Amino acid sequence: MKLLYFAWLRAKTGVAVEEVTPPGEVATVGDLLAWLKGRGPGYAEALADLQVVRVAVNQEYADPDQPVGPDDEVALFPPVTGG
Amino acid sequence: MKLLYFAWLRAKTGVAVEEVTPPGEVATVGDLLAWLKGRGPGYAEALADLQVVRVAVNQEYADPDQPVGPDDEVALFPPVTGG
Amino acid sequence: MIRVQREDFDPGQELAALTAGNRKVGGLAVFVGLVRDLAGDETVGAMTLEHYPGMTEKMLERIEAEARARWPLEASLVIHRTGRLEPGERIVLVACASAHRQAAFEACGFLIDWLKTKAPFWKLEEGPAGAKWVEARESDDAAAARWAPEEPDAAE
Amino acid sequence: MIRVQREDFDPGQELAALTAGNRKVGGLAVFVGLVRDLAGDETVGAMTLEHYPGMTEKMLERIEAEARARWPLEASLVIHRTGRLEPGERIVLVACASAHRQAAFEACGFLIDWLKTKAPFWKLEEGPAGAKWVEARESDDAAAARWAPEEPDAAE
Repeated sequence: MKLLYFAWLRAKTGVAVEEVTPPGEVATVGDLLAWLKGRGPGYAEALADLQVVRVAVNQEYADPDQPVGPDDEVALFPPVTGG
Repeated sequence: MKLLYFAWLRAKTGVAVEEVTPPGEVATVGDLLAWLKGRGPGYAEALADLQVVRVAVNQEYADPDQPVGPDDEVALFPPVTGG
Repeated sequence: MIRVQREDFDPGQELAALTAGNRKVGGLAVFVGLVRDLAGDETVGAMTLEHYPGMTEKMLERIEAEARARWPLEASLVIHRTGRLEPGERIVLVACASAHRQAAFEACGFLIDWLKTKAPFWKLEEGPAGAKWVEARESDDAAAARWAPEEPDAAE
Repeated sequence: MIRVQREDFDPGQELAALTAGNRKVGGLAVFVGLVRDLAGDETVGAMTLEHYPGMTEKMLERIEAEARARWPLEASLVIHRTGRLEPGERIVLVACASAHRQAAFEACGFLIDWLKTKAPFWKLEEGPAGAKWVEARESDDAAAARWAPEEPDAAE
């Protein structure tokens, strides 16, 4: 699974892109976020308040209950501020 | 009193600008319009439907009961269609 | 600023000049009106814009002042052309610059709506059946009415 | 058409190209977003716009398609810049051309409102206290909500 981090999620995790293989019980976006939190203090800090974290699966906005799999591109980012 | 006619009011009266001296009983915009109607068939036709005639006195939109006097510039025109 | 002129204008140049050097502008809302070749069902060859010199400028200045009283604008511009215009030609430009986009948008919409019902311009369209004065549209009155209260001296 | 680019754009040239040769366009509504030097109470030196390449274009194309489904547009254009921008520089251009001004205006407002809440861009502002990620504003969510119903797949 390919993970992308943007804006302060990238700054806090210290990661822009990574390939991960979450354990088999990680089936949804919500599971993935919970698993990522335990990967280190940067991840814990970045994901402390999920109210301000948006997730896109294969470049589509996704809810916490959306399934994720090994071939997916999952992006984590703050609420957008373009325009 | 200086009178100006625009758009189809000018076309129907055949007049763009004229100086007039209405009789003393012409005290308001409404009086003026009634008097102008009697000045010839072009005027009668132009002023047949006052719903579609706008009047400005000294370049300000005016109601029928607004007073008019010898020194005024009075313009007659259809509803505006700019923009 | 308002301008009534026969000549065409360059929107890019006008917009650049409008906000040049002003670092407080976050948004610029613009409307450009063009001559269409379809008005209702008839083909329009060209149109001639007549106006009431003096009153036109006075009304445009008042409309602009009203917009600037209602919204926090950094800059505003209204250019309206007169004379004969072919399809595709620019008729009018309205531009409003503000710190925030909502103010810019609303002021721009207000200006074009009010201009269309208050500024003394008239369009004579050249069609296949000859020249015809364009009639005022109720939809324009309705659009302007959204911005009520009206000015007390606007008797329309 | 949508474009995401680092380079500046020329609004006059873009607008001219957008309506060139189309005689059915009666109105062109445009929004240009600029970098302000005041955000809240702090002075901003410059900002850097980050985006999610791929998803950005996808969302912009979808937003544009939604606008064209809702309003009868003759042409539309969204240009959004990325990278480091100084105060006074252009960030975004949204332009909609239609036979009638109301459709052009509404579609343009819709596009910028939706873009601000759906397109994956983020602003990093350089201030006197260092660089700071701009927080999303509730007023932007409120502005976008005016255009509800939302797309079913927009989970924000």
